[in-house]
Amino acid sequence: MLLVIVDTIATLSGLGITAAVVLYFVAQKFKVYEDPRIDEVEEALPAANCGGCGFAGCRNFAESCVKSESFEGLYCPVGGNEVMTNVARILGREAITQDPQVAVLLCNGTCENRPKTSHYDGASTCAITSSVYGGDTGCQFGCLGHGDCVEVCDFDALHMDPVTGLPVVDDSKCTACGACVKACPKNLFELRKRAKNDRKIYVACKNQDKGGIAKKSCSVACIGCSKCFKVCPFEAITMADNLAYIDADKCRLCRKCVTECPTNAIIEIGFPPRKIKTEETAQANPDKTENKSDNNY
Amino acid sequence: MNQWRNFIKGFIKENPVFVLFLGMCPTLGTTSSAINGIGMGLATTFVLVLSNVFISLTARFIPDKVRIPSYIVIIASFVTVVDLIMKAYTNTPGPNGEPSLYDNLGLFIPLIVVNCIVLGRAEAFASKNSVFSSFIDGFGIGLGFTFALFILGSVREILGSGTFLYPALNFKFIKGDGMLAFVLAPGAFLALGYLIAIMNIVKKRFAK
Amino acid sequence: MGGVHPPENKLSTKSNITELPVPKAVIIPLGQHLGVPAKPLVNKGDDVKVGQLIAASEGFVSANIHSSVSGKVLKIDKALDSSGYTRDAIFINVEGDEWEDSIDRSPEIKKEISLSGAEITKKLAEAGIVGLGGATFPSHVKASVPKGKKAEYLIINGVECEPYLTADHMIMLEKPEELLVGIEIIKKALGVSAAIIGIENNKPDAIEKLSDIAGSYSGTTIQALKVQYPQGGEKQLIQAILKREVPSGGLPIDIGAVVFNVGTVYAIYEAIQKNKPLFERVVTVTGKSISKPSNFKVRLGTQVSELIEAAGGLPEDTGKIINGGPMMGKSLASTEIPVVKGSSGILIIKDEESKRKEIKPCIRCSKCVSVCPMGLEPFLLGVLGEKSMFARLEEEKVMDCIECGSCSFTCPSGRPLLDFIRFGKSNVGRIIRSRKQS
Amino acid sequence: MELILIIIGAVFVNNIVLSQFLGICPFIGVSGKVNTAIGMSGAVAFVMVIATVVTYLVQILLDKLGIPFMQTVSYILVIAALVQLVEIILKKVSPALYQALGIFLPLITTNCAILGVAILTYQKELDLVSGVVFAFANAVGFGLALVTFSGIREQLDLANVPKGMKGVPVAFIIAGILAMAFMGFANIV
Amino acid sequence: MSKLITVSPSPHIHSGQSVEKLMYGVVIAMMPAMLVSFYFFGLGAIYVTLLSVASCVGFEYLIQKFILKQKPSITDGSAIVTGILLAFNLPSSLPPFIIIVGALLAIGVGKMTFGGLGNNPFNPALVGRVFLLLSFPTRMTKYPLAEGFNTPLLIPTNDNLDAVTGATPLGLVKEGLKNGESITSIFQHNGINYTDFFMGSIGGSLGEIAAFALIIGLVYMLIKKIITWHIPVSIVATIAVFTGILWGFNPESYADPLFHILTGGVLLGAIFMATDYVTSPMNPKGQIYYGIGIGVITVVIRVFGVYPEGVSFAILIMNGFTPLINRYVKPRRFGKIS
Amino acid sequence: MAKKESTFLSMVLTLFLVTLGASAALGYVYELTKDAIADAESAKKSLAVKRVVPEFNNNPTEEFIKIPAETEGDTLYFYVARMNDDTVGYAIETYSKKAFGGLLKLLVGLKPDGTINNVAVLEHKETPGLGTKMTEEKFSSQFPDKNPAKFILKVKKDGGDVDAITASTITSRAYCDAVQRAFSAYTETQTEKGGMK
Repeated sequence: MLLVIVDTIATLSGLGITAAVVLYFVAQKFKVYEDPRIDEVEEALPAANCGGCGFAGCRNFAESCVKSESFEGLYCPVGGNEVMTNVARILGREAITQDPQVAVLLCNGTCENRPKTSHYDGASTCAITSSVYGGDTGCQFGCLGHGDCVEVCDFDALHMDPVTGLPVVDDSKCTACGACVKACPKNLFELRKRAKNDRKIYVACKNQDKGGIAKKSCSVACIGCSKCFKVCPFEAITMADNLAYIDADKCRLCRKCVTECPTNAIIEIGFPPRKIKTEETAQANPDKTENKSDNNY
Repeated sequence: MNQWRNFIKGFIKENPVFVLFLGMCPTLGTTSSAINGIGMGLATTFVLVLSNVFISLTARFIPDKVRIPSYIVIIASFVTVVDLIMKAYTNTPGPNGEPSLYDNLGLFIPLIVVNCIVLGRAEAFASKNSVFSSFIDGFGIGLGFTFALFILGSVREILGSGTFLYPALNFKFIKGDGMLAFVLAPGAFLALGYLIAIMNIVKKRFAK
Repeated sequence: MGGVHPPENKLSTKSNITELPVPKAVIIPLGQHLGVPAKPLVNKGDDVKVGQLIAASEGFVSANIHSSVSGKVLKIDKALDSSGYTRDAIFINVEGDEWEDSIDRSPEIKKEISLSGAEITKKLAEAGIVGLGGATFPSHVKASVPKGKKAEYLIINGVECEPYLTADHMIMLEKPEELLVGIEIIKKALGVSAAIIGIENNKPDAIEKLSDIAGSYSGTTIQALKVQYPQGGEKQLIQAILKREVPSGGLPIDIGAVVFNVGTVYAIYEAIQKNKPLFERVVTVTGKSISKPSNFKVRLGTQVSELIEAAGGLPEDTGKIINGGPMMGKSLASTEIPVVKGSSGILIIKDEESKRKEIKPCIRCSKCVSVCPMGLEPFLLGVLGEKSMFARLEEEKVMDCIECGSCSFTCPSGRPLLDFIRFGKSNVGRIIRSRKQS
Repeated sequence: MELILIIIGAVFVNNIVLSQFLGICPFIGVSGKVNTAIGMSGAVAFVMVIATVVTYLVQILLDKLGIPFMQTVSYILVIAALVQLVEIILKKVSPALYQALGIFLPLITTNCAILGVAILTYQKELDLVSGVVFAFANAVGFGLALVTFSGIREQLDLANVPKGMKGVPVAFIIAGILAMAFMGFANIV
Repeated sequence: MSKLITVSPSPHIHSGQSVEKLMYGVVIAMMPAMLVSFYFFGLGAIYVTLLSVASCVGFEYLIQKFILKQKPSITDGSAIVTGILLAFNLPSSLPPFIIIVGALLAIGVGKMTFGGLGNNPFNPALVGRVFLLLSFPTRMTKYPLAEGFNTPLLIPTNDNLDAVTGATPLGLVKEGLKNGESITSIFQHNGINYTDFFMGSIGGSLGEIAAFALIIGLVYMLIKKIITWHIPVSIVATIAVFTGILWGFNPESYADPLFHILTGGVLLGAIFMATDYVTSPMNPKGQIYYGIGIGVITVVIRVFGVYPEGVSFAILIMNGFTPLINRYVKPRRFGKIS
Repeated sequence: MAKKESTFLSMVLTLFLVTLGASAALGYVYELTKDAIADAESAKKSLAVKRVVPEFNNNPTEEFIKIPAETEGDTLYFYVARMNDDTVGYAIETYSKKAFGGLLKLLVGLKPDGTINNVAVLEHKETPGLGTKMTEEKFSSQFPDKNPAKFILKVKKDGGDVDAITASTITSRAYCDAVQRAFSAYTETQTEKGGMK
């Protein structure tokens, strides 16, 4: 019995020691240095690999963060400031903070607002449709409604509304990764600063046609009348190519332009109902009027 | 950590076979019957528990560079222990001369050593956690593995030979043959594929 | 290799080329050719004559544009053109029909060529000649052989393999002599002695007529070809006639061939011998439902609606209006679109024929592979395009696709293969360009 | 002749993956792309042959000392050390080969096909030459299954596999059908 | 304009070819062989065919409707083709249960698991067939004697299976060779006769017995351009060459090429199974490699393996290789710079 | 927990200690189970013998006769079973090479008068579902209590008395061949030695 145990020990220990010695020298001789911080940074990232940062995946972004001196041009839109602060802490640097953003669709050309002028019959993607022609309505700038943006959204934040035929952004899920901005052949998405309660005011139109033509093709088109431009107290509105544009950084959400717009091309979202508006809706909806009057009395 | 949750995770949430896709070789190779599946599962559990406990005890003394070789030697030792024990006590042929459990599991007993579950748990859990947690973890994962093997073994045995837990239950569901393909290699793959698909759905339901 | 044989439906072969009356107003787009749009030389309110240069070439692959009517420039504004988008165009209100004096309007055929090769090329550029087969590649660029290359054969494309279209066929029947002189002109410009006119067997009258005359022009021969779509493609035609293949990514000149379309040759004849810039062309107006399928000589800028009116009016059950042939033409969203240099035909398709089939899953029947004239695998390219796998697409040679549509035409599952291939191609093209830049 | 039978047996009849169930983890894991599959097969072939030779020598030692029960421990120790060694030597000697195979080497330590084949070589009582041939043939069998499999999976990337079946489940179904097809070779040797 | 005009990318016309036309074309091509099977195996053949087609179509409908929640596409004819092909590969003496299991495996596992028509890497009918062959080897290798409508519609029990069934010519040869007999004596012994192979009065699966009926189908499909010649011809040629070599080597222990081609479903496989669109390579060159592969594997299994035939296995294996063939064997690209 | 530094000494020492501990423990366990393993091995064989011959109380696995043949592989083994010194039967390890999957090994139990007591399949490579049916009662029950001297060990097709397995005539033939080989060897030894007592 003793002999067996001795043999056993000798054999295995011999193998073990050989292995250890070899491994030791090997480890010494062929050391490959890789910055351990890359792993740490990668761990701090959301691991969505969406490419919203402009790099090929999270690991690639992490490497760039570690290698570069500053964070210039390095921002993870998905993780936002929180993640960037973490990354900065790992690397012992200051983080660049960026206001959180959200994607908005600059088109309100619903089936109702924008009548069809032809029937498209081809592969159902916006990219292909736009390679054939301007679209199946009179407006060449509006949403084609095939949902290329929905397809590319990794965060389930975009859905097609079957009634309007337009995509709808789910603000709570949108990470402003910018995939939809790239996917839309009509460049209808814009990343805008998130305001309190996700309130926003923007011109939901990209139609560069002259007023008359634009209005003819879509009832809610921006006709470039400049009324909003004139009424804006903060100089947040600029005019170009027959279009008004509201700069989200300057806009104070005063809503003056919204009432001014003759075509309702400016959209306000997330505000409590206005007095004047409630009356309008009340007229449109008699049931509600009754309820309201009950409460009042 | 809640030890009960630590224990139960191996069954559905982190089931090594259905969810993590680890230890596929013995899963497929030893599940021609439910009993074989259980036997393999328990043997693996035994190794898993002991190596988890032992490694959580010694992890702090082992230098990083020789971590993997050391773990492998420890695991291999427990595997050999299991091998010797099974060779001694589960090597009796069945009443009609069927091969013994040890013969059925055959090559897959020494191969427990390269079962990714064992080394995986040692690396990911035991080396960082307390002895008791590691014990529970090993036990839970091991039983989860056994559970998976049992399910797969049962499906294959019922469809393939028309028996269940034979020879413990000597009962035949159908006259004549079962679908032999399920006893053979192809059936193992097919049954496991569909079981994983079903488990995907079950898991989604659990998550909700 | 490959190819399909769609029903020919050449309905307008009995109708001689008739001149369409000058319209009341024309819209002349500034981008009628491959490359950058031309730069307008006239302003609102200017008076112009027929044949007057109104927009100048802007760059190498670009072409001059001449007025097709006489009258007053109404405005320079956006107008919907056959690309499906609004683009800059010159709007002219017609007043009378006053031609530039330099244009020789006499009917007799002028045979001897007084200009030298270099002068011919220069004149082609001035006259704004582009390929009238549809590609609208400026002819003066094609006619100048790049350094280090040598042209051996001039190939004249009289194939007209697209169903329905007959414009080229009619030119061959009615202007054979002019064509052969035109060929001599191009030969001179290219410095080659051999020219081959390729004509498909389904136009025996054209083959006969040209063969009769060709004898008096040395070096010019006629070759009858079996009927096959897309034989009119440059690469396919060279392969059919010379048995040489244009290398992938290369040009015909790489293997010593230059191809001109019949319509272009006629335009070249007129430009060189008659001093007439390109401002009108022959357009086939056809379709099963149209009452008078015709071949018209049309002033560029005339709206499509007027052509259709002249051919008997737009039928009630119109489903699609196509600018070009049914295989490669572009479908139009409106009839208010002007005829441009590349418009070879207007095809009206009935409603019931215009709808695409329901899309079924690919059954991998490989019919698309066997019909692809470029030896590609459309089923694979299609699905790779659909899934935006551009790197694989490039490996699979998507850029070789000539967009002939044989794959979509033949697909039993009704898959929009070419749609996705085109999408993939445009993306791969962009990737390649950006790679070259960096 | 005997060697040929060993090869045919190992490659087709008792294919290591499809009928012996060894090396399933890399079979499922590294079979997404044809190119990776080829790299992995190469790496496995390399290690499998060397491991068989080395374990053969270890076995002689064990037999001499009369301690056969030490087989598992010593084999795995030797294989683990060997894989690392190969990785390093390869890096030094042939960077090109390392580029092609290197990334797969760490995966191989816990590939049960290597240990499995080493033990099978012992159990079948093969001599050194037959053992090497056997190991190589098994590696070829592994590669054959892996590459074929990856081709099918690559094609399925373009197909509309139902959601629940996507990924691993459908991979097992393919393996099942392939195993079924390979049953046709049963008893050829 | 009251109606909107349609706008779409080119091309604007279509050949009119459709999946349905192709599938029903295949069904028509299979008719001669089906009628021959009815003639020789009587009611049994009709029952197997009907049940197989009905269960394939039924499973396709049920799976699409209730599991995948898709619009059922049973009218495209592909399930019918699978059903007939499965029936063609079965003996006419199977209990209904086995046929239904085969259909479930064919449609459920072989086709729907991968996403339905066009996505399956393996020929569904063969998946069903091989599964049955492995699962119920006795049932699947005993064939009723070809006695036409005289055979009563009776599914033999395990006990009288031997009495009312026989083996295929290939099975007889295989057994004879194992027993040490020579080819000549086996042929004499069992009355093996080439006219029977051609006309179909031999034991076997429904669809494999009559060479002439299968060839009629082939000619029909070639004329209608449903398939090309590459696959069938390369398979048959490979088998002829390979078995020819063995036969030349020793005619007493290897049967001659004609025997191999006419028996054991080679023609059925080469004409109807291997040419399945979805699972065969996409270009002529690839198809020829594929055919050669099938031929070689078939002969290897027949001559050296346990299964007397082997076409099914060979096709299934080559189905597995098809994606690789598609990947590496490309059609000749136009203008390829060599 | 702080990880230990990887120094040369610590690495070698750790591996040494680990292997030392492991091997010592293994050696110990081996010693503990050695006897049980040996018992299990021999029990395995005697269990097989037990299945084919009547009850005995000696250890037939230790008491066997070799019937040598030309090659080593063709050797037949006779295990003699005795009950209190009375021979109650022989278990003969026999084989056939005519089976589908090549070698087929059987253990044939004969009573002292040559009647078959029982047959057990030791090793085979037959097709599952076909040849494997030889272990099933329908086929194997044909043999016990038959005397091969009168009962012709051939399938009926070849003019014998054995009902072949459905669709597996070849396996059936091989089975008969193996049993016949055992019986022939038995008769040979009987005539040579005049019985083995």
